[in-house]
Amino acid sequence: MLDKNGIAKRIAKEVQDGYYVNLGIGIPTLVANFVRDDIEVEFQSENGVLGMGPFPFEGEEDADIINAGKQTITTLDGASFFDSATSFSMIRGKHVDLTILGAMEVAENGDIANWKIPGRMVKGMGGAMDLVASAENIIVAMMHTNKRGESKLLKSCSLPLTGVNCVKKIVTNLAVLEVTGDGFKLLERAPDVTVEAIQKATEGNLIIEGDIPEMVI
Amino acid sequence: MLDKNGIAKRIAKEVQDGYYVNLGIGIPTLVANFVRDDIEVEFQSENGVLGMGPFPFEGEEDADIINAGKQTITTLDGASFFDSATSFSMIRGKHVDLTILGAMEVAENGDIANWKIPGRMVKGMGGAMDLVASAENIIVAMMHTNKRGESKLLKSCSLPLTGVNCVKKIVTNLAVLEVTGDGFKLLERAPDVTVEAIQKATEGNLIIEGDIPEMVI
Amino acid sequence: MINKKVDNIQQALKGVEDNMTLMLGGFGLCGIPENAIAELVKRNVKGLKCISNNAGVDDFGLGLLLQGKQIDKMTSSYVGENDEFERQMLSGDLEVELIPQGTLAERCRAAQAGFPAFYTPAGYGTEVAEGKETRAFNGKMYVLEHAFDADFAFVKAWKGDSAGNLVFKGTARNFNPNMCGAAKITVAEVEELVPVGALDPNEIHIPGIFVQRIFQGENYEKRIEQRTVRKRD
Amino acid sequence: MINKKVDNIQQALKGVEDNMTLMLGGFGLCGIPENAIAELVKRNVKGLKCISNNAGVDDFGLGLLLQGKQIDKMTSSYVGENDEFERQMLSGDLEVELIPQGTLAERCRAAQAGFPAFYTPAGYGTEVAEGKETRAFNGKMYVLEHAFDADFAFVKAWKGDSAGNLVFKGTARNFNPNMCGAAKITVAEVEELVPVGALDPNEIHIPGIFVQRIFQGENYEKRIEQRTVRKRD
Repeated sequence: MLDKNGIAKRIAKEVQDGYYVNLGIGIPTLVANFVRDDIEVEFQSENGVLGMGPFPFEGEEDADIINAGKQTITTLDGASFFDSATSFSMIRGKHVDLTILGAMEVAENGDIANWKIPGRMVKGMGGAMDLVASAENIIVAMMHTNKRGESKLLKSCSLPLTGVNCVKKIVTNLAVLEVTGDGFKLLERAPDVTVEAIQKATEGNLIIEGDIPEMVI
Repeated sequence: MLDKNGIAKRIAKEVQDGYYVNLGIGIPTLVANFVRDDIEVEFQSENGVLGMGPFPFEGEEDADIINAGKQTITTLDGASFFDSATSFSMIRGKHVDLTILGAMEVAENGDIANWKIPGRMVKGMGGAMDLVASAENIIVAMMHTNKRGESKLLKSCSLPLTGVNCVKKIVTNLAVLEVTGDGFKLLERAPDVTVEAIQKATEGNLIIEGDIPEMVI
Repeated sequence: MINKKVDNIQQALKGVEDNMTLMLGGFGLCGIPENAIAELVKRNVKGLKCISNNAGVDDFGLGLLLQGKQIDKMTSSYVGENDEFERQMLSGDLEVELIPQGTLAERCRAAQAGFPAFYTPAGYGTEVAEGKETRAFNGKMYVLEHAFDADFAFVKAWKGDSAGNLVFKGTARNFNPNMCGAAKITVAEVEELVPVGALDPNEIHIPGIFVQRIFQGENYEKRIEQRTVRKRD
Repeated sequence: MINKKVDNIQQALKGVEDNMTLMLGGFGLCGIPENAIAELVKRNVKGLKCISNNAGVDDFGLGLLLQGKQIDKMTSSYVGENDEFERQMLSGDLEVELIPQGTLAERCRAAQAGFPAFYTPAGYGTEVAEGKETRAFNGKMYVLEHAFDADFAFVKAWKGDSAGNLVFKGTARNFNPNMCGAAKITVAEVEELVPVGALDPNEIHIPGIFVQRIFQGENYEKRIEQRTVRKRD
């Protein structure tokens, strides 16, 4: 079973040389820490920066340079700043190669719900609806079950949707799964996690073909 | 009767302090020469410059700084360069206060034709269709009649249209006219031109109310 | 050059009245028009409909207007950092319209550029698209969204000149350029008002034609919401 | 940074084939991708569909491709300066689609930004709108126009770096930024290729994400169409 860093590490392996990547808040943010050094990747933040670097050294924070999580950041050589309309041109125009975001629920048809729980204070979708409606390569990073132990991989989402038919891959604490349209195709097991345990934690249709290898992280 | 410079001089009086102005090719270009010195006006060219100045001194031409007529120009302090989409945002978004352009025909409902003569080589509409479809303040600068002596102020245009119901005012070699919807309302006569001569040169409905003053230029 | 400079904040906000629709630039607290917000608080205009990506925090940014119950409606994409906001929303005092961030940006840009409406994929199949026209292009579904219609846009730039030309800094740019010219009157406050001619015409982010009033701002706090740093090795 | 630099013009145009749709930046002869055009002539690719505001003059710019009868169709707003163009158009060898200049710019921008279609007032009530959907918004009529779909965009910038970031100069900017990222592959040629980090991130006109290939151009002629000057007093 993986912890949050483990999920981020596994997802980092999906990041390829030459990719522009948009990382959501939470586990996705951690992915940046685990991307291989020998490939070139640029991180886009939808508030208007491409080529994000690490956090600034103490005392070097600039209130005018933040990421979409409102954190102070730095930029790397070759970075650029732009307005919000241009930022979403990058996203909507499919110039961003990979979007990694968290979810409350994913359905076996690729629907995703991650912005609203009826009855609770709704903070808003931010850029998530633009990202999931546009990206061709969306990976969801999340725990396989919620705090009550209920599956987050469902036949159909119960929460208000963020986007439809859009998630392509899911990496959880238990498994890597591909969203096929027919169901969640199990690709890899987390270390020391059985197929049976994954089956038990998956409400939606789980497709198991042949031997399921254990993840290599 | 006015010559081309006379028409430009009369139109220059329509240019008010604080106006952003787009000038078409031909007589409209001459208007810039006659705008009062004591008002502030900025000229926009749709190829991507605001704050155009005079032509450069010989030897100071810059191939990268031209107007929409492809002429080398200069810029004044406070000028800016921008891309074509932004340029037409200024035009379509009604940020340009006054558009002055030439025409082959204007109809009494404000239709204008100025881009195409069937059977002849068509050069294209350039930015004219965007300008006439968007501007709220369009003045047409043209001769009252064509080379064959036929009126260019018509009941309805015979040539393919550039835009509909858009021309507000016309300044010709004979007169200043307002386009009212009911017809061309005669506002001023050119020096030494009679109302009868204007009537004779106007095919569309000419509205004559009271005494028609002579232009003051 | 046409002069857009006004002498003070009072002139800059001349004509702002109760029940108007205002656009305010900024992402979180980054690049917000601090001076305009302070003056709106001072004038105590009420019933405002605000279009802004976020709603500030309790004691800064648009949170200051919420404290005075000056806002009737917020149109935003994310409003998570504000307890007063939550109270007013749950009590029904505050109407909230949440829309996708890219849609928010483009509805500004559409107003600036004279487009009445556009088709975007964002929100298709979600409650955001309820009651809206949807349509397929090339086998993909899109939602018809409309340009905003606002009375004032308040933006904050880094540098500007009296012709209204603006240059923004870093991610403080965000929605500010898209809101310029997107309302009937655009008011720009700048950290540094420079002489006309000091800005390179090639490096101007927003030409002055999109700005009606400009003034030198004061006392910028530029508060940081999430101060994140790393240790030196 | 992701490296977009290619070593030469041959690599820059790799994959260009007969019958493709190409976007080419420039207004008149100002800001045209001279190197790319020269290589297209050299390769003698045929049946091209070109999207460009103008069609060059007889012996320069796109006129060079017309001379070799390499273009089957031009989509432009103004094509007035070219006798060869006229001959081929009148003989039926060249298909010409004339569209309003603002519509041309926005169809590029729509492709770049992922909008399938937009409503514009330009051309309503004229033959440009024939066969197209029209629609009223707020009592005014608009025409539905669609994003371009092109294989390659060739643009020319002033400065660029190997991350693909671009800065344009003066009115040589024109359609170039709007075409970046508006085709499957965008190829940028620059007068000056500078080291990554040399461009101020605040002053970049086009971020590298919109550019797939970049190279240092050579032998720019930058011909002036209408040399207009005034006398010194």
